[in-house]
Amino acid sequence: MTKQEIKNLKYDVALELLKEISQKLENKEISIDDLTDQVQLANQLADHCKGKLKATEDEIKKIIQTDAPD
Amino acid sequence: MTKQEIKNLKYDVALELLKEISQKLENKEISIDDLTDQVQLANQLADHCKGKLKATEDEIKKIIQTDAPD
Amino acid sequence: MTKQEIKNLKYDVALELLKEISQKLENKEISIDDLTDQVQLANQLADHCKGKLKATEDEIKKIIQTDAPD
Amino acid sequence: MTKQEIKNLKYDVALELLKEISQKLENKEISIDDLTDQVQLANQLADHCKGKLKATEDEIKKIIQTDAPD
Amino acid sequence: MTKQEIKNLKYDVALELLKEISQKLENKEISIDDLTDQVQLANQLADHCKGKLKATEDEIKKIIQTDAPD
Amino acid sequence: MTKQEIKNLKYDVALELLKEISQKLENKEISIDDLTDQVQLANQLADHCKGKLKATEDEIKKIIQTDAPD
Amino acid sequence: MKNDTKTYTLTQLHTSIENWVRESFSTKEIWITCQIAKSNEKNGHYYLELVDSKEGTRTAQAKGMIWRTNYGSIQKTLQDYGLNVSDVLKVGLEIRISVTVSFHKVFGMSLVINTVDPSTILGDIEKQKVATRKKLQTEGLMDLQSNLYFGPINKRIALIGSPNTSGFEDFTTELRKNAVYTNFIVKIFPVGVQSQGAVMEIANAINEASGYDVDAIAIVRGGGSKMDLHIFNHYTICEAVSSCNIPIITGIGHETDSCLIDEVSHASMKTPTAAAELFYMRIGMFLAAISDSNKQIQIQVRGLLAQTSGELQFYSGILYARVDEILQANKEALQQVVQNLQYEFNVFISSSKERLNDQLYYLQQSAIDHIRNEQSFIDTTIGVFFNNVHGLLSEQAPEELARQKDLLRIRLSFVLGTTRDFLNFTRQKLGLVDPTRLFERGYTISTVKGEDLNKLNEKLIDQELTTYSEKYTLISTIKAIKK
Repeated sequence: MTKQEIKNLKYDVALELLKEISQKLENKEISIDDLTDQVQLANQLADHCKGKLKATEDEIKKIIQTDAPD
Repeated sequence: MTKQEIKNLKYDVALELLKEISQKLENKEISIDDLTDQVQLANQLADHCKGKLKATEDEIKKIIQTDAPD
Repeated sequence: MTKQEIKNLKYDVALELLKEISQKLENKEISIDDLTDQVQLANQLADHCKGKLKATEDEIKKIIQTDAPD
Repeated sequence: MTKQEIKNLKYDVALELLKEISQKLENKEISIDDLTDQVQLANQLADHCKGKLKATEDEIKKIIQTDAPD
Repeated sequence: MTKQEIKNLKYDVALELLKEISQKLENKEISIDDLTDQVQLANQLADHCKGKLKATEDEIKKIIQTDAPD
Repeated sequence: MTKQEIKNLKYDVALELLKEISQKLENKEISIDDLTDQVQLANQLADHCKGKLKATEDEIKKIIQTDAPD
Repeated sequence: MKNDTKTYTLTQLHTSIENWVRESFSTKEIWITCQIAKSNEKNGHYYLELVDSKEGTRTAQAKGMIWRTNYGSIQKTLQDYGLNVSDVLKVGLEIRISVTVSFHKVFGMSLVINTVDPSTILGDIEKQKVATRKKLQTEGLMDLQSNLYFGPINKRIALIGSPNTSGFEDFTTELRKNAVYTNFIVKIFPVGVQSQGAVMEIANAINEASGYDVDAIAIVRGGGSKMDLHIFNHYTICEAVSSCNIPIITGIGHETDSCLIDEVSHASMKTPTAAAELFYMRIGMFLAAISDSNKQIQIQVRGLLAQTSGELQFYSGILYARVDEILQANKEALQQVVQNLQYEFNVFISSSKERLNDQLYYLQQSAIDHIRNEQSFIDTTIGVFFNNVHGLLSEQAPEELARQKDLLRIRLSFVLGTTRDFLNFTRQKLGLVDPTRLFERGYTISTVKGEDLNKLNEKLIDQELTTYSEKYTLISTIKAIKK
């Protein structure tokens, strides 16, 4: 999964993928060979989610603020 | 829902929609992805309702005032 | 209720309608959407009643005045 | 009550009716719708009574006057 | 009481009736409706009494005159 | 299997070979004559795996550490 | 029954009684009181049935009689008291009489009446008179007539009497033929003063006469016995006289006592003639009194009339004054009613206006309140909503994310740990089977034909056994096996 692909992910999908990786780990479904990549991916997904949250908050703040003087 | 569509909403319908959104949020039925849109909509609905209220109040006041000198 | 219909109302009926609207308002049975119309109607009913009162008063004055020089 | 009916009333009955109207008014037993009619009636009754008094006075004067030269 | 009936009344009876009417009037026991009739009757009674007196006077005069040469 | 060949092995493949040898040893399927060679190979494979594991662990630590201050 | 007892004939017996009665009673005069039960006159003789009774039961009865020969003397005695025999011998009357007892062989005993005591009868009449007078007094009827005005000139006279009787004739004749005044107008109300219904007739005549335009009423009767005149003591007649508002003059001829009618009437004269005299004499006296001067007459007449007409004027005056007052009072009352009505109308209208205004104001306030409520509701709803949104973004979602990352880390370290452990374990296991290591520690490995001993099933005796050690490889033959 490229960075670009991740960037295009929805928050829910990204969170789901993160959870899947976590689950796979629990189920020992990830090979040590793939482990680094998967952790890398998981990390990127979490970051992506964080970013999304931040962006959403900002947007909402903007919405509320433009509404505020009303 | 376009601004125009909102503008055409009756007060009761708009208030109902607002309540629904609020309820959904409380029930965690709104995804983070949709949150901005829903907040936007809720905000617009509230504005719409308030506007309607204000307009109604103004009209009533006007009616009462024309009535006053009598 | 058209202006004409209101015009044809008896005083007692008009007053009763006025009270009904007042009652409905108190019981929050009137939607904000209908509020202006209802207030408008109430106002028209009140105007109608006032008109009736005024007319009655005038008539009475006329009757009494024609009676006065006696 | 037609004019003719009023005309046929005895003074005492007319005065009683007049008092009744007054009483009804005091007890708010008259609708505004009927008020003009009642006022009209009261006026006619009062006129009738006045007329009766005047007529009685005149007749008595006549009786006394024809008697006067005696 | 017809004129004829009055005519047949004795002076004392007529005077008594006159007194009665007078008494009733004093006690305001006569309705306006009956007033004219009562006054009329009183007047007739008075006339009758007066007539009686007059007749008596005339008779006496006559007696005196027939007696005059005495 | 040369040391170079072992070095190029993926962790999973190396681990599989190791397990196979281990299994054979347990099942006494290895003749005494081959035993020393096989144990030698197994030791090399295990070392290879350990090395891979260590490297992966380090990389992950790095990934997570870069994430940590966040 | 013995035959030797002395026996008489009835005639003998009656003769004996007759003789005894004559001897004992014929010369004796006996006074008795009794009641007359029957009375018959025949050939100038009076035959009576005399009775005595106590509490309604007859206690004695006898025949009584007045002989024609005796009648004259009895009548004479009674006449002195204004009574007649015919009045006295009426059925039901209580009488006191003196009798002689006689016995006749055929007719039995009878009482021959010699004297009748008039005082008993008169006492009866007197008693009734007293009772009636008392009743009239109690009812206030005695003086009504005397208070009536009896003018000097009474030309129109109602005459109550029995035409063709002497008293009646006397009255009318006297009115017509006198030297004073004769121009009377007489209206006659004939009554039969002696008939049974005389009382009602006279009372009715009085009532009827009072309805006529007459100046006075004259009631005349040309005398009669005390009993005859007794009807004029009757209450009904006296009451009719008292109630009459025309002066009544009586002219009832009686020598002694007057009747009650005389007491209640305006004036009573001894005879009809005297009554007639009263009428013309009053006129005569009036004329005489005023005859000296015409002017004087005029003044007096005017004075008299003025007195009468004064009263008339007084009442007429009151009348007109009161009429004015009544009219005025009624006008004021009417005005009051009308004003009150107008006031009530105004109050009604203005209170209606107030109520209407209150209603409308209340309605408008309710509408504004309604809007305000909605506004604050929306504010609250949106406030809560934004709060929730903020909570979601700043707390719930980041926490969830962090939790997932932690979970990942934990699981990762677990995976890495278990992998490391597995590798370590494998290495240890390898160490255990490494022959080099085993030989170093002094262990040896024995095989038969290159096979593990434990896997061999065939007989091992005499088989060649190869044993490996650190330094040597030993070949030997199996001699025995111990289990």
